[in-house]
This record gives sequence, C-alpha cells and structure tokens, in this order.
Amino acid sequence: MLYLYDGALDVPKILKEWYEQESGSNYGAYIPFVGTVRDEDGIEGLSFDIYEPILNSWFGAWQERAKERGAVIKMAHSRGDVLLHESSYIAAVFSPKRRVALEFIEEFVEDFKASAPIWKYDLRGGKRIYALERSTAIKGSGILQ
Amino acid sequence: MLYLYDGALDVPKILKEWYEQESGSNYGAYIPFVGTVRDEDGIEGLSFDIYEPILNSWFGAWQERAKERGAVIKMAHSRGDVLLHESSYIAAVFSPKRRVALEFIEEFVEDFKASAPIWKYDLRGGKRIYALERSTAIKGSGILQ
Amino acid sequence: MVRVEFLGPIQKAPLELDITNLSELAEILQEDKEMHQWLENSAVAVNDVLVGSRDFTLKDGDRVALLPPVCGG
Amino acid sequence: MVRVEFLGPIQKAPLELDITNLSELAEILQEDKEMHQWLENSAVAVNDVLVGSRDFTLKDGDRVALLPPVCGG
Repeated sequence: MLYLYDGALDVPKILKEWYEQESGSNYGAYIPFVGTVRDEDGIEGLSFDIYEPILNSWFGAWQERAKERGAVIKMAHSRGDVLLHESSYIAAVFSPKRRVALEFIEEFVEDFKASAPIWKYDLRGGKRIYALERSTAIKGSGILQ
Repeated sequence: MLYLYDGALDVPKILKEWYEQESGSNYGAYIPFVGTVRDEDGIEGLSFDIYEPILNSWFGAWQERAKERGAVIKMAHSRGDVLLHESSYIAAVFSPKRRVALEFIEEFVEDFKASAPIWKYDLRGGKRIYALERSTAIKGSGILQ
Repeated sequence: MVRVEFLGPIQKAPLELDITNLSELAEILQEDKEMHQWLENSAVAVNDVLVGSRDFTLKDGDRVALLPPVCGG
Repeated sequence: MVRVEFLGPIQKAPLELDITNLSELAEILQEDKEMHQWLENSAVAVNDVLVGSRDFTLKDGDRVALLPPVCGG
C-alpha cells in the first residue's frame, strides 16, 4: 500500500495504523523507516514533486518482490512542502522472519532513493531550489544525449 | 534508554513517545524494529525472564557505540507473558544519516538475539517450556564444563 | 502525434511532436541549449514505462516523459 | 563466601560456596548430573561481568551467575 499526503506526515498515526492493519496477519517483524527533514545548510524545509504513474508501477514491482518472500511493504510520502523536523517519508516491511525484514527494508529504501520518481527541492527564502547535487540519475539515464 | 514492561508492549504508544522525544534532535532517520509473537507450532504465547544487571551493561555498551556514530538507540522489552499477535520487543535507532541507521539497527538486533540475557519460554497448556532449540549460547559459554 | 512531458525541475512546457522514434526526439531536444544538461542526466519513459535505448519506435498517441535525477525521502 | 546463582531456565537454588576460583566451582558443579547440559552451554558472569576463562580468581563476597542460552525478542 502506497499513501501520498500533502505536506508533512503524521508519523505516530501512520505507524499505529499500519501496525493495527497487520496485527492479525501473523508477521513476527515490523520495521518502519522514518525520514525526517534535518536543519542543515540554512534551509527552511524541503519540497517534493511526485510523478505518480511511475511511482505506482515501481511500488507495485516491490510489492510483488515482497510477496515472493512472504512479506508486505507499505510506504507513505509527502507532496509539497515539509518543514524542519517534520517527516516526509515512511517505508515499512512486515515479515514472518527477522532476517528477511532487515534485508528487505534496506534494499527497498536504497532502491527508493535511486529510482522512485520524486524530486526534492530545498526551501530558501520561500523559493524552491532543486537539490541536484543530492539527487541520483535513474538507471539508464542519458539515452537522449 | 532501556524500558522494561510487564506483559505485552503498547507499540503505537512507544513508537509515538520515542518519535516525540527526538523530534527536536535533528535526526534524519528513525528505524524501529518491532517483534511480535507469531501463532506457530500450537503455542499460546511466549514468556520472558530478564536478568537486568547484565542487560543494562550490555545496553550501555551499545549506547556508547551509537554515540560514537552520532546515533541514539532505544529498546523496550516485555517481562513475563506475551500472547499471540502481541509484541514483546522494540529496538530503535535515530541517526542523522540513513546508512548508519540501516546498518546500526541490523547489528544491534543481531547482537541482541545472540547476547542479551533474556530467556524465552513457549506457553503451552498454561506451562512455560524453555525454548532451548531457538536459543543461542552466549559467546564464551562452556568454560565450566 | 506524440506528447512529450518534462517532469520535476525541468522548466519546459510539454511538446506535441510528429515523430516515430526516440532518436528523432533526441535530435529535436539537442537543439535546445537549456536541455543539454537534462538530456545527459534524465531517464526516458514511454507510456509510463522506463525505456533503456533510443532505438524505440513511437506510435501516434504515445506519451514520452523525461525524468531528471531523483531524490525522494 | 561466594554466591552462585542460576539464571533463567536453570532450576537450581543459589549456592553459597567457600571457593577461590572458577575451576573449583566447575569441579563442584560437575558432580551434579543435572548440571552437565547447563555447564556445556552456559556463560559465566562474576559480579555481573561476563568472564572468558575459568582461570579466574574469586574473593569473598563475589557473585557468580550462570547464563544459559538466550533468546530475547
């Protein structure tokens, strides 16, 4: 399940909802990853653009991979502005087995960073400045150059 | 911070409290690991004994290791009985950096399983049966044999 | 006609082009100096599926998207 | 006197022994058949610090604990 929200995430609420959704599913391990906006380099916050059609298909492929390993994956992300010390991202894996869950959350989060069609902007002086130097070109980029 | 509770953990409450405790600390990543009792092999639940003095010193050493990497670690565990689909264990790491948090939670949880002085019993017919076959001898065991 | 969209930070209005493959699109976009940086670091999707080579035939009604470097989270 | 405690699932009451090292403790416990399994798989702590060898001198008032295999979580 993929959940997109305008602005910051209500982390306690989402973590609780997901825990309760799976409370009868007999999973032994639940590992959420929560990403929070850090106060650094004088930014006022971050802002995000999301391209949903490709995000949905990317996430769908991960759901399939999770299913093959007996696991379930959930993700929440913010659209638009998220201020300092607010959270913009939660990914979580539920699995019968601890090892699968620990490996899966790491693989998922790393591929999310490298592939999910989401663009990040620093907020400075009320303006959005694309965070190019912290961004990753999607695999296969450059075919039109 | 190490928190011990009698019986099952209130997972949403603990995840919320920890998130709020660190909400101003400028950590970018929060990764909790939640362990839940699975319905398997006909057990009615699990039960735990904890030897606190050594658990405290083991946890203190991990807190130091976390500090060296700019991270914070928290843990909650149940004493006594925890029934099916209830949770007995939460570990969490907060870190400025995603990679440190992902590596740290894995190292911590694996060492917890191998070293923390906690004993697990299956609950069957109201009796506690020591789960020897799922337990791990602490490093250095056997010096008196 | 093929519709070409520029996602995220690329400040360029969508195009409607009469082209039959991605190589033709590359030639058209290379004429726009402001696009050079983006052609280097952007991925390409046709009808929301990422494409790995510019030898890709386009048909009427296809939608092409350019995806610059990403950074979710 | 040295106090010896058996933790977790080991069903044995604490002992108060007049011993000066862990080797003496090993000899005493080896006489108890029900302890053989636990001697094989248990770790030993003196005053709540794990000890890696039985060449360990004990003094009056020390507390020894046997820790059988663990499984938290």
